[in-house]
Amino acid sequence: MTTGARAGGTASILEARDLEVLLGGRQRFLGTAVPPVRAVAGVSLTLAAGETLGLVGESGCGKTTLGRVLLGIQRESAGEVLLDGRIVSGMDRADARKSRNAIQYVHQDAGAALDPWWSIGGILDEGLRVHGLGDAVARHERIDRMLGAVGLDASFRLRYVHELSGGQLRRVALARILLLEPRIVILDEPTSGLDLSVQATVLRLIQDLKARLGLTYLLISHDLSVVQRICDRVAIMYLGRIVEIGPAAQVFAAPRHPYTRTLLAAAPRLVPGHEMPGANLIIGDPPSARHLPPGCAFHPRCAFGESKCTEAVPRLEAAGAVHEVACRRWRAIDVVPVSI
Amino acid sequence: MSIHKLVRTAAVALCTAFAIAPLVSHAQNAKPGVLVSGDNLPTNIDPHQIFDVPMMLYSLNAYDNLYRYEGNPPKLEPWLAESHTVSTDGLTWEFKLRAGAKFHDGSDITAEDVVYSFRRVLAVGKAPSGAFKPVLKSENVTAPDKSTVRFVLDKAYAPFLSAIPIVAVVNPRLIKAQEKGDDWGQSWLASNAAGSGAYQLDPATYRPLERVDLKRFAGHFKGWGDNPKAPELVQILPTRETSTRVLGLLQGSVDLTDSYLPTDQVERIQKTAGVHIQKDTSMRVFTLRMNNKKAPFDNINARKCFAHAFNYDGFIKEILKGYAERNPAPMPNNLWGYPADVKGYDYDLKKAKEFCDKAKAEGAPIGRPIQIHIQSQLEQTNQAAQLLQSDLAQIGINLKIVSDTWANITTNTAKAETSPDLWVHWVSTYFVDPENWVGQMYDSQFHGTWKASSWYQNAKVDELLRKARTTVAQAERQPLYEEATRLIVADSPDIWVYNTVELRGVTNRVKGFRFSPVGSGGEMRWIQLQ
Amino acid sequence: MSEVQKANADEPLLEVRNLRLSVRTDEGKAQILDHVALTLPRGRILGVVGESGCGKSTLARAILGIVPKAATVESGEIRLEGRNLLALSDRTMTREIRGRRIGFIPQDPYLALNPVFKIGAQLLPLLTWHAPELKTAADRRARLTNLLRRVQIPEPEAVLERYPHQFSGGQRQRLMIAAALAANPSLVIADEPTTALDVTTQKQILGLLKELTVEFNLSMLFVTHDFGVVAELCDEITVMYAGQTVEAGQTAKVLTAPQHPYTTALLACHPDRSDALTGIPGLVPSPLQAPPGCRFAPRCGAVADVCSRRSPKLVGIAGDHFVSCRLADETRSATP
Amino acid sequence: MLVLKKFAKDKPAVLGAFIVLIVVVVAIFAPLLAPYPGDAAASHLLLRLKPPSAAHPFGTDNLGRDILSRVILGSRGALAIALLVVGTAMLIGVPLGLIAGYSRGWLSETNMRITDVFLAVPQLILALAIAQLMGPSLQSAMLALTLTYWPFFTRIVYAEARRLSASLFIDALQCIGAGTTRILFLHVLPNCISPVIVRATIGMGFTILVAAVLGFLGMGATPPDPDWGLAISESRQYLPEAWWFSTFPGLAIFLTVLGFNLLGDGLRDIVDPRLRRSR
Amino acid sequence: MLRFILRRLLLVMPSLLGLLVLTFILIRLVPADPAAALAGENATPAQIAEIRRQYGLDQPVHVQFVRYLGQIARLDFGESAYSRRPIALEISQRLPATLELTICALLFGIAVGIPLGTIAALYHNRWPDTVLRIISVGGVAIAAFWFAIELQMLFSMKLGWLPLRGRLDAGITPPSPITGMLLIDSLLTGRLDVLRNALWHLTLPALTLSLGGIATITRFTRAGVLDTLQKDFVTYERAQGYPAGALIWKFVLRNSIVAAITQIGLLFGSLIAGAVVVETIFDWPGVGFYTVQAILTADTKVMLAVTLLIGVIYAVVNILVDVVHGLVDPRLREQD
Repeated sequence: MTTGARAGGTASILEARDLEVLLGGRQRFLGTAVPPVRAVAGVSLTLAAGETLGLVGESGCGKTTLGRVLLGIQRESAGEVLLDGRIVSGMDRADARKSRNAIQYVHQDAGAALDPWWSIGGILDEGLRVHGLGDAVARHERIDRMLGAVGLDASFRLRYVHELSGGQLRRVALARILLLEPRIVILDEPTSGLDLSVQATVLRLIQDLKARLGLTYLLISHDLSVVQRICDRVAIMYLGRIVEIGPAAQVFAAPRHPYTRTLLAAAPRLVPGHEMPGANLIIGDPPSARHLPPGCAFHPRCAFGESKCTEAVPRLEAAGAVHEVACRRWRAIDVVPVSI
Repeated sequence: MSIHKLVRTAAVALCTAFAIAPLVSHAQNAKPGVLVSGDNLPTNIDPHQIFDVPMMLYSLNAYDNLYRYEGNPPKLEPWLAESHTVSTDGLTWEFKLRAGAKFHDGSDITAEDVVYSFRRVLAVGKAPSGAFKPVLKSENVTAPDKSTVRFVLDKAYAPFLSAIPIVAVVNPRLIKAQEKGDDWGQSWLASNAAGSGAYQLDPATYRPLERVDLKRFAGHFKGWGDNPKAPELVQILPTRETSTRVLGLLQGSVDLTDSYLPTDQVERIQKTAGVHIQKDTSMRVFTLRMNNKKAPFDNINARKCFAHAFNYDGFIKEILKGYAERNPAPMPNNLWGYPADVKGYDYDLKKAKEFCDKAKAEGAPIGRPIQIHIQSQLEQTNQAAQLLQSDLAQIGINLKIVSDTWANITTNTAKAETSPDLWVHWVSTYFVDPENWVGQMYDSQFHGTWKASSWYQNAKVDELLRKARTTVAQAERQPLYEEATRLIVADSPDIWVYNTVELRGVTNRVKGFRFSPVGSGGEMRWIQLQ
Repeated sequence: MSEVQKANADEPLLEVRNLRLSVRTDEGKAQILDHVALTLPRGRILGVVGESGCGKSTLARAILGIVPKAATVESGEIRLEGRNLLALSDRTMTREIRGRRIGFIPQDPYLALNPVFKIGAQLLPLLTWHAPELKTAADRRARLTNLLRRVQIPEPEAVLERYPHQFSGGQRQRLMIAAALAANPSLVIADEPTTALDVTTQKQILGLLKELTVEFNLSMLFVTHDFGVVAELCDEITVMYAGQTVEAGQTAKVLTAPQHPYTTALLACHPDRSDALTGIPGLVPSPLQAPPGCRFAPRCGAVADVCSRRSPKLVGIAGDHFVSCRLADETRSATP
Repeated sequence: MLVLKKFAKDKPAVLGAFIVLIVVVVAIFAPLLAPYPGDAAASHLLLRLKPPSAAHPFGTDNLGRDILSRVILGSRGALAIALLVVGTAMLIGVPLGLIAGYSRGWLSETNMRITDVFLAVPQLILALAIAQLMGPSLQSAMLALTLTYWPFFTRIVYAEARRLSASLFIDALQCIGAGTTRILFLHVLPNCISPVIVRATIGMGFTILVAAVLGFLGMGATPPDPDWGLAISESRQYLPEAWWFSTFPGLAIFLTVLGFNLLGDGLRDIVDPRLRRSR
Repeated sequence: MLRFILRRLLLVMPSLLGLLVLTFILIRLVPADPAAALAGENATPAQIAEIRRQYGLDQPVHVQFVRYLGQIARLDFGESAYSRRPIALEISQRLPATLELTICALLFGIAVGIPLGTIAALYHNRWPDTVLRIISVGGVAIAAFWFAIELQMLFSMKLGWLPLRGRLDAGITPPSPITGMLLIDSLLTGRLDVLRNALWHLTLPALTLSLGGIATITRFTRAGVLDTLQKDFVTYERAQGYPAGALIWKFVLRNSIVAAITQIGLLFGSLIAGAVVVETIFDWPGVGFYTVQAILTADTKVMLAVTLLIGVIYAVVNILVDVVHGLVDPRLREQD
């Protein structure tokens, strides 16, 4: 087991140890057996109080599944989850969720995550009722306050989901979660599908709320620009495994893992006429988690891959004080500083 | 995109689809030598299993009997038998067979075959055995010689001779080859034939309740000299709906309808050239049965009240357009044993009300909803019920009509408790003897059969009927039946409405049609096709 | 090259002028496009950028002549190689323009291929209709397989017999690119072709598009909301806001020195640029009730009275940089 | 409201709503509207089978009763059957569907297998068999129709509940820890009510139709009920002379069912979630 | 594929068993005593009891059921209590008539419904759509028995154009059955007179029966086409210059029909149920007619057999629908 990369010295409030998740898989009656998919394979990480950890990867890499396991809504197949040092894994879904009330989750598609039949006021009230927080008057006040805090006002109480814009829906979704007074919030692609101008305000709000309420964020995203802007640390996932984890500034400035390099090179950046080095690093399409290549899952696409890469799955190893990478050749690969 | 082109394509597709329906004009299809009858068919065609009006029609053509009813009023005539004798005690009956009669397969009809036929009826034990089972044991049917059949009855049974035509003579050689276990070939004969009748079944074309094709049997013992124009092929194609059946007649696709034509259709036929109505008085009494064991019909005044509440004249004149004869007693008025002096009940709501009040005073629950069961397929039973219902409503009686089926009703009449309050049906001629009517309807020993479903009980009547049954001479029996009938009418156990005038639509190319109340004129061998 | 073509060589391949388009809705008329203008020189890649609902996709459809039934082009001109497309019948558009002169690359390759037809059955008919020079089925097959090979699809022969769902997203987009090029068009319109793809795949596709433009002597209209992609791919850029063209020019110039307040504000929202993440106050106006005058006025930091009274015109400043804003008008009038 | 506006633009649906309204009003005031309210049960032998005239606009039937009156009076029975049958079927079918749709495993499986069994027999044949079993009457026809109609609701609600239980907002509710009962009755049920209403509306028409078929086959209403199907059945003997006898009750069935179906069809378009969600 | 069908067949078994239990329980509860009916009109209670014993009707219900299951496993449905013929034979003689009727009605419904539905969708919300919608809803709203009677009244009774009843005129001897379907048999044997006569008899019943089908197919085709028209690939195909005819009648329709196939499958089941009424009215000697007779006479074995038969037909049709689905939509084919 690795030590788990920590943000320097701060106490960890959430820790995952060797998490593994198998999804699906069943023997169909008279049909071919469908093997389960290893959506998360041996992931360990810690979340320090007050930090924002970015979880980055392409679609299908298992980042959302990992988030849902940490939340307790998806059961892990193996491994442990510790909240405040207490083991909160290994129970059934309802109990797991209950014991992790301090963690809340904001869905990617905020509009679809709200019941279209309910008014915004009702939706916000419901969370409080479920958790038995306060009487009617107190709840009313809290909701009004929270609406203000996310940049809406009390008049939104009476409105319905279909009457709100994408940015407003994100705010409502945040408000609903924050009313439950979580300490850790998992934000799943909080700005995907939003326009640039709206995205900026939402990101701003997320940052403001964190400061104001002392939150800890796990931010799941594929948008490197966003992650770089607001995360303290960043973990790069590829096909169910974390391949690199470290402080955002270090990872973006000096990526160690070939995949990280590829990703950074591929992301379009707002630099006119800028040509990233390393476009040639990418080979082929990302493989499916159903057909994992042996050894390092990235080696078939890796420009630095060699036959030895197929032999064993590389483990995370320290590549700096708080920087870890899972590549057996990271030292050998010439570190090209990536300029942004 | 070019919408017009799409519409055009679609229009073409539509037209093609409609063109599948060929709107060719209807050709008349009267074929020389083919007679198409619209009569109903029995549920299967084994004459020893089924015994009802449709079976009579079939078996009269496909089979022969020892004696047979001919004419109207029906007279018993020797058929396969030349003559018979009966012992003075009425127990031993001997029938002398005519020589030279042959089955369809060419074999001779012998006394042994007749014995087999009767034994089979008794062994199968279904409807046709009803008249024989109480008085005849299988081993007492014997053939002392090749042309004599002897029956020894357990006790004297006067209607025995009248019942003889019930039994069709079958060919044991064919049947025995098809027996399954001890089923007496029932499964096989249900859709095949083993007879000697004037017409021979083509089993390949037989479809239960749908179609029977009968070919003329040239070797029939009666010979065809008397009728050279007899139909070569008789097709029986039942049609469920009367109006459809009549239309078939009008269009010429059917030569004969059934004989129960509703009067509304009669006018239509009469108005049309090329077809006409064959009108015959029958022996078929339309009866509304009351359950005499169930309140309020256990009260004679309640029964009389209902008897006075039925609008006999209105029903006969308006609904039946006069094509029926008022028949105020259970016996058909054209049969011996019918008391000419019996008056019956008339339609008089005032009297009905009086009887009703009297019954009420005696504690009869006149006010309860009373159910009348009709046969859903027979519109006239419905009309009669509705007519009675609307009249009863005027004197404050609530009659509810329940649509029911023959199968259900006859099941339910097995017990007094489950027998309907009232139900509607005809009592047809199965054998021409008062026993067919009053005997089986009002002798309490028959309780549990549908015919006795009024659960009538009168010791005096029982005695008269039983005596008449065991007396051989008709002259002695007649007064007994007349007396019993008078008593029954006085007790008003049921409501008797009319004796049927049978109305059959016939195309003009059909001549020589002979009606007999037994089988409703279904014997085709007399018909001459023009 | 013929004389005529030579003479026209300097003329832009595609020119849209004054295009106005409205859509009838249950709630009234929506002015989706209002005086849109753009110019696409030959051999260049033009990025049309804007936030959702700004009308950039409608513009692409208007050029192709496939606007929804409820939409009406009210005025304007769309000139492709000198022909006004708006004057052509739907039939002519189908026969001579779409698929033949203009190739189209759709937004979502997952949804844009007909799922119940084999690739060959979907794409080969295109050549029957639009590449009449290919006389035989074998020729058409050869052309298609060559193209597929060029867009780096392995086993192109076998691919024709496969169904769309048997391909990955990146491969599907390659198929779409091959289809767009099948009939040798002069213009390719790409409507957010990489939005549905992962960044690594996006990178490959963008690279491929760039190569092909040169190789096939194409001009490309590239519709996107992603400034990063524009920065990487496009030579020229046209920024749209609420159905209007607000700024146009060479990519480098516009991105480094935006002249329109909207462009400026929007670029400031980009996480790569902004530290403050301020956003733009207010909401995009509804096309049902477009504000009078400049449509950006209600959200603009540099708004003046005149903005809500007069619609600004797209005027050229500094060579081929065009801006539609009162400020530009003033600059121009201030420096005669 | 947008929904009402949309509905008003949908001419067939408005036509349907209008017909339904008229039928309901006629049913409520039937005894007042019928020219001869007594003809529900009375018979007038002298007036048999008269063609339409001023006194009897729809003619008279085989027992001399005014067909217009009986058509008007018949609307009550038709509506009552439909309401009772559809209402009861909903009460049975909706909860079963909810449970089957939201739960997993044997409960859901058993539930749906039973539903499938009922759905695998054509409704009419099952209803005929049940009506025969109970003895032909209006009550047994209604029971038969109810017993055969509930699976339709179960199916719909099941499908909706399945869809909803996979939806994000239900997932979000689970994420904030809401209980199953709360989710089921406060969120899943309201969200699947629209298709249920549509089905119920169309079911009203359908039930009227099947009840008429049962009446026609002698397995439904009994004489002298002014039942439309029964009237058509009785009329067959008198065709084609008494064309009015079958034509008007048939038209009454047609219009009523058409009304409900048009209304339901219109509602279907309106409650289409794709429409509801579009802004 | 074979495996897929086999699995579907096995999965259907529990449902069929449930169906058997259900119908058996229902029918056992029928008050009408088949024994009494069998015994005939003059039977005494003792005779009835004898018959009851003979037929095993006196056994406990579960014993009767198990015995019945055993028989069915040997495909022996027993004898009809009335006609005394093997039920399997009776059904096999009648099934072709019903299939002929329902298949013709279905084909007619498809031939008319699909073009109508497509037209309605193309004219979405305009008058042809409105009219077709009212007609298609009306088609479902018409009571088939009433419509049949009105048709009979007009075409047979008044005009005399079409026959009233049956499959053939009396006096026409059908060719000996090969398939049992007159249209096919007459073609096989070259009996054109029979073919004409049979078609002519088929017209009214098939028309009546297809009414609901036309309406349903129109409706679902309309919905399917509308749905497909909104799909991205239609936009793409238009943008790539697919000619309108090919686009609608080939590319769009094929996709739309995927949705309609399920409905057509369900429709086949409801057509068989509808055949009960239509066959009764037109004296069509099929299974529906037979069913009504069995119900009216409380012929329990026949009722059980018919219910089972219809259940099996349902199941087979459902499996067929899945197979056709797979043929039309390649995505489903591979999910196995």
